[in-house]
Amino acid sequence: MRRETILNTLLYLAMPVAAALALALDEPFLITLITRAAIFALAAVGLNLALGLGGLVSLGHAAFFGIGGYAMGILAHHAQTYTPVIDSWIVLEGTKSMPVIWLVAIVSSALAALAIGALSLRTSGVYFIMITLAFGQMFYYFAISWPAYGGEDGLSIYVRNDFPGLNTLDPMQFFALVFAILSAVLWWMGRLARAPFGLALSAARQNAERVETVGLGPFRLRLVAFVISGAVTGLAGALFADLNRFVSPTMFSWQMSGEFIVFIVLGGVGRLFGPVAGAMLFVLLEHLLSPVSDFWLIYVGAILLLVVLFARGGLIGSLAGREVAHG
Amino acid sequence: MKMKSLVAAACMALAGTAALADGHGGKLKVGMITTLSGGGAGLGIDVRDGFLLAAKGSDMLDIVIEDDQQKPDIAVQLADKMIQSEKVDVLTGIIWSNLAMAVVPSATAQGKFYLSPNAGPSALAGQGCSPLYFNVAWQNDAFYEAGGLWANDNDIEKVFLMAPNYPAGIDGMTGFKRTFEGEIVNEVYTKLGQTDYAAEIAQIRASDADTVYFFLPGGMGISFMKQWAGSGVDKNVMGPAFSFDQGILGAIGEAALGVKNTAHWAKDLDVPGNAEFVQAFQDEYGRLPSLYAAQGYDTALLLMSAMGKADVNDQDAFQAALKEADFQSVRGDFAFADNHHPIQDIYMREVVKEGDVVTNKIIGVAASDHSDVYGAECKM
Amino acid sequence: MTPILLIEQVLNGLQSGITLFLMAAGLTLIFGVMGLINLAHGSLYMVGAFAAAAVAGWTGSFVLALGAALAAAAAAGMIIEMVVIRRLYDRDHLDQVLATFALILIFSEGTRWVFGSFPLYLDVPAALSGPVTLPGGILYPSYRLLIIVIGLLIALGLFQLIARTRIGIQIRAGESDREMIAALGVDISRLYTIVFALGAALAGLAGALVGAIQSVQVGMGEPVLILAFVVIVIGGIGSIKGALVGALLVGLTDTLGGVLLPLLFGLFMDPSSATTIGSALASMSIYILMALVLLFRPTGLYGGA
Amino acid sequence: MAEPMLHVDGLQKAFGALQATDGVTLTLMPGEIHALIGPNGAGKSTLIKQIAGGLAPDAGRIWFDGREVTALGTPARARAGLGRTFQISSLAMEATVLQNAVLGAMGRAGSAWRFLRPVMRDAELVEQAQAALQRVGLTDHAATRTAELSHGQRRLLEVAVALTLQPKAFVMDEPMAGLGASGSKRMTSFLDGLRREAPILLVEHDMDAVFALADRISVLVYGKIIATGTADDIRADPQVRTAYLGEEDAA
Repeated sequence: MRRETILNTLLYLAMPVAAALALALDEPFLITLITRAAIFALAAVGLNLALGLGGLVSLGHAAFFGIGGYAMGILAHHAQTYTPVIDSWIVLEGTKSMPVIWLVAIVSSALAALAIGALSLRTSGVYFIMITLAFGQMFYYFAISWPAYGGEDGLSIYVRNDFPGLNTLDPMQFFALVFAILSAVLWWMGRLARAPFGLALSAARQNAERVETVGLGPFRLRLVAFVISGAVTGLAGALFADLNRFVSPTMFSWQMSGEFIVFIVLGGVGRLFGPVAGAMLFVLLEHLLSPVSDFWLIYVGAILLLVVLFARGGLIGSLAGREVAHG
Repeated sequence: MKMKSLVAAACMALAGTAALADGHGGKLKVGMITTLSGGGAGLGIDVRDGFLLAAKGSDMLDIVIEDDQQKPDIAVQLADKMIQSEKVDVLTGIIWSNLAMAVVPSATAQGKFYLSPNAGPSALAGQGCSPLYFNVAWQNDAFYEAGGLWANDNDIEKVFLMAPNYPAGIDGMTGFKRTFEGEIVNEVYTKLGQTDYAAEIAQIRASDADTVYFFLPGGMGISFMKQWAGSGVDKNVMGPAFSFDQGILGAIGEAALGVKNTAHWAKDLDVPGNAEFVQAFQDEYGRLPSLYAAQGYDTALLLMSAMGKADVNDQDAFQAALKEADFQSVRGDFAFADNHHPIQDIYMREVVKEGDVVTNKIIGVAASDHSDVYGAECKM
Repeated sequence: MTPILLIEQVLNGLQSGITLFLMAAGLTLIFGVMGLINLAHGSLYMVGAFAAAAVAGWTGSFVLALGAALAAAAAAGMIIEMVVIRRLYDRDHLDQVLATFALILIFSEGTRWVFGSFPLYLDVPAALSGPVTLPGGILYPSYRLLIIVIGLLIALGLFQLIARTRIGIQIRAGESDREMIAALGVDISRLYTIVFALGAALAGLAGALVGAIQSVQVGMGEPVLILAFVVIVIGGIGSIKGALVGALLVGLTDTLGGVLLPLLFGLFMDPSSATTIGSALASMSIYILMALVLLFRPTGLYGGA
Repeated sequence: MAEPMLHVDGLQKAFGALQATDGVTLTLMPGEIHALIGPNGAGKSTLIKQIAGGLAPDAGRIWFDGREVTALGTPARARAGLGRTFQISSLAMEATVLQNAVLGAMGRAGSAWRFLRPVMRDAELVEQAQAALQRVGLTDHAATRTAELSHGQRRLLEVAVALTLQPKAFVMDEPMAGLGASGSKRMTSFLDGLRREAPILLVEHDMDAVFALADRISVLVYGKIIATGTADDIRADPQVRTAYLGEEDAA
């Protein structure tokens, strides 16, 4: 086994093992913390498809995270107050069922990604970064000033939504659910990178002309990647909202988009488990540093700067060697 | 109400995991979640310092303090941590309404007391009220309603309203309109975080209003007041205290002179204990206390007063003890209405210059024994 | 709405556009010459404002405060260029985004550590504190007029600097062909430091000018940074002219959108929902403008192919 | 006479005041190698880009395999059967040699829209890719990272990727560059055989190769074709001698 494979296995197992330990020690909050890391990892795994494989540095993925969150918030809010979501020629009821909410979150964030991607992917490089950032802000301001769903106050959902056969309010069971989703998405992303689509997308990142010359359109490849990427991040948003039983416009903030990129780079760009390692490390830092000082974000900034400047390849790169896996 | 049963279900489900909290031996464990970093840190730091000042020298309280970074998701996470891991008895500290809405319902559903030292969203005063939730500051509308009442009594007829386009802003203006009997010539809702008010000031200048009534928290209010002073428009300016508190006046300077603002406290308020509080705060921290510091101080006093009467593990008894509000508030007379929100006097303050310091001075009472209008919807 | 009010609003739009230009010019210059995307540009704006507030508080002189803002921002710019940014030129944009994101955290929390969490006091000088009467009887704050004038002068100066001076020739050479300037015998690392410091100084000046009529507080730079990005995307990256046109467009759209959209919706809606919906749309107006420009000119109005 | 496989008619392209392509008309007939030569800066690369679809002409039309492709982009022309190699290697450098070839095979099958099965386990695609690698002699390097290939090997890989597409015509931009004497010779004989499969529009600086291979030669100077004919015609053309070969002789 290659070192990266061993490391990935360890990282993958770290979460359920830590959660089980926390359960044994009766520290349910630690399970919540691990769940949070797993959800952030999922969001960043989504972004990593566009960023790592496709080379599309999106600084606006918080838009999809937020849309996923609001899909949960709006549906559950209506179910909670027994009012229909739409009540005109068609009547649409709210729901507390997680699978339905997930589906809505995935579809709506995919549609948003389609629209944003179709516009942004006409450009590349720095333009793309700035434009995705600007579109993210657009959603942020809209969410704040649109009064119907709480505006800046956000929406509180008093109890977690339902999943058949589970008590989702139990931290361990909710973690298991999130972990199962993360595992499924990781599995798929691993396959995707090696599937024809993954090869073409990665080739388009390395050399767009090459891909065109064999008859494939880089724009469409990137757009599809962006849409899948947005949908996965949207699903993470719905889970995050359920974790907190709360959704607010901060999910749309550009700092959120920045943090997703931070997870990927901390862990290692272009590696399947990079976002997982990065999200775990970030949540750990946040947990350990914030009690140390009111100005703990300075340390986070410094660590980040050192990683970017001197530890290229991130955590996994430093531990498993620089070579990025292929095939 | 169906909501109630949902909350009850949540309570039962979470109670299973949030292990029993007891055995502190006369001590009470307080979890304070407040904003200590980022742009809004000034408010959280004052609440914390006021609270710690009151608790100083007493060994009754075991206080855990965490920074929510003004982010709702962090606040929720910290609340989970304090309830599940730290096993606190009482939560407090949150500054912002949106964070309070994220934390309070689930904290009370998990059987924890929550004492609000600042935010008072209407939902928690009305339908969403809880026996375990006590607001020691104000319901969000209080200062605005008092502003409207004061305007009625002081020959103010035509008012131009302005607030950021977000719930606290819209609620505030609604509160003013609830009591004000004159004419509202225009209402403008600006972008949250807006820093340039030239366009709004031009609109105000062009209107025939005699008074501008606005709520612009933090930096927004600072920007507006500086630009207002430069515009040369001559109209009365009124607002709630949030835009004119000590920390903010320092940044606005003389541009704020003459502005009227409503508050339940001022450092010159002549009630027992207030002068001592102001002095002690200055001695301890080397700065003037703000309204937030006063609220933090009162919150700790209230908590310690209840501890003398009941054990926190006896929820009904402790709740009754809190409800009595048997403590010497630096605001003077203080009582809880049935929805556990304050009944208190709201004063009108004017910004004046004392020596080199721009500060507030009380000029009258805007509303006596004021309480909020949402209590009727509260069924507990 | 009266014509006078409309003219006043147009002036307001111009003034906000001009301040945006000061931010965007530095950003676009730095990108054009070094190919670097700098998220920490907003932090330099904040540094300028804090330096001005500190010096104004100390000396009471607004002119000294502006000088301090320029000097502090330029110095901060030079330091981060030499310590951090310089290592990023041959990195991809992702690394640049990350490293400058880290710089924002360090600058913001560092400033809070030094100056505390409350906003600082900085006011316009007494001589400029009132309004002036413009032709047509328009009352307009004299300080805002000053900002418009200073901004236009700086724009003019920048165009001259780039068109006429030696350093301008080097900058233009650097934009078109990086290897060429090395071949010309120019000390590239010195040129880069100078350009970065120049961009930083412009941002610092903008921060100080605006800080006098807004709030000098931690985090004041990021909203402006994002607006400056929108400006650059609209104007075309690397083009100073594009930055000027884009900044004015954004300034006018933002100001007039906020005033006119609620009025527009008021024509066919009840006043309170017109206000909320109009305001909600107004907050998105510049992004819609950006999307429209992109549809027709993906590289911005003055961007190269 | 048979229909031309590629027909370019009256192509115009200007960059500002510079007329890079000035009324170019040329054909590529089935089974032939048509070489395009000209001094540096004559506009060969600009012309090739327009033919391949990467650059839109200002005026003029292009037919390929009997249908007009002027308005189509590079991918569409590639799918129509136009195989292209680049002057400067244009490959996915981090991918392996085999992966680059498989990418070509995917293009031919039009099958990028599959999201689950690993592409390297698709026997048919891999087989096509291996076959192409074998024809250019890169089989031993199939698992090598492309960035580690020599310049000459990259040229061969370019050709192999074009082969996987099984195109109806090739457009090759200096396939001999950087190959060295023996490599050049091997490439020459390879291309010689390839013309039976599909005609080749060949841009090349190596005059020995051009004169050895080309059925027809067109000479491009300042964006204009000043002569078209067999190798002997071109050698004899006085205009060409002064404009182009004259320089070569002097050198």
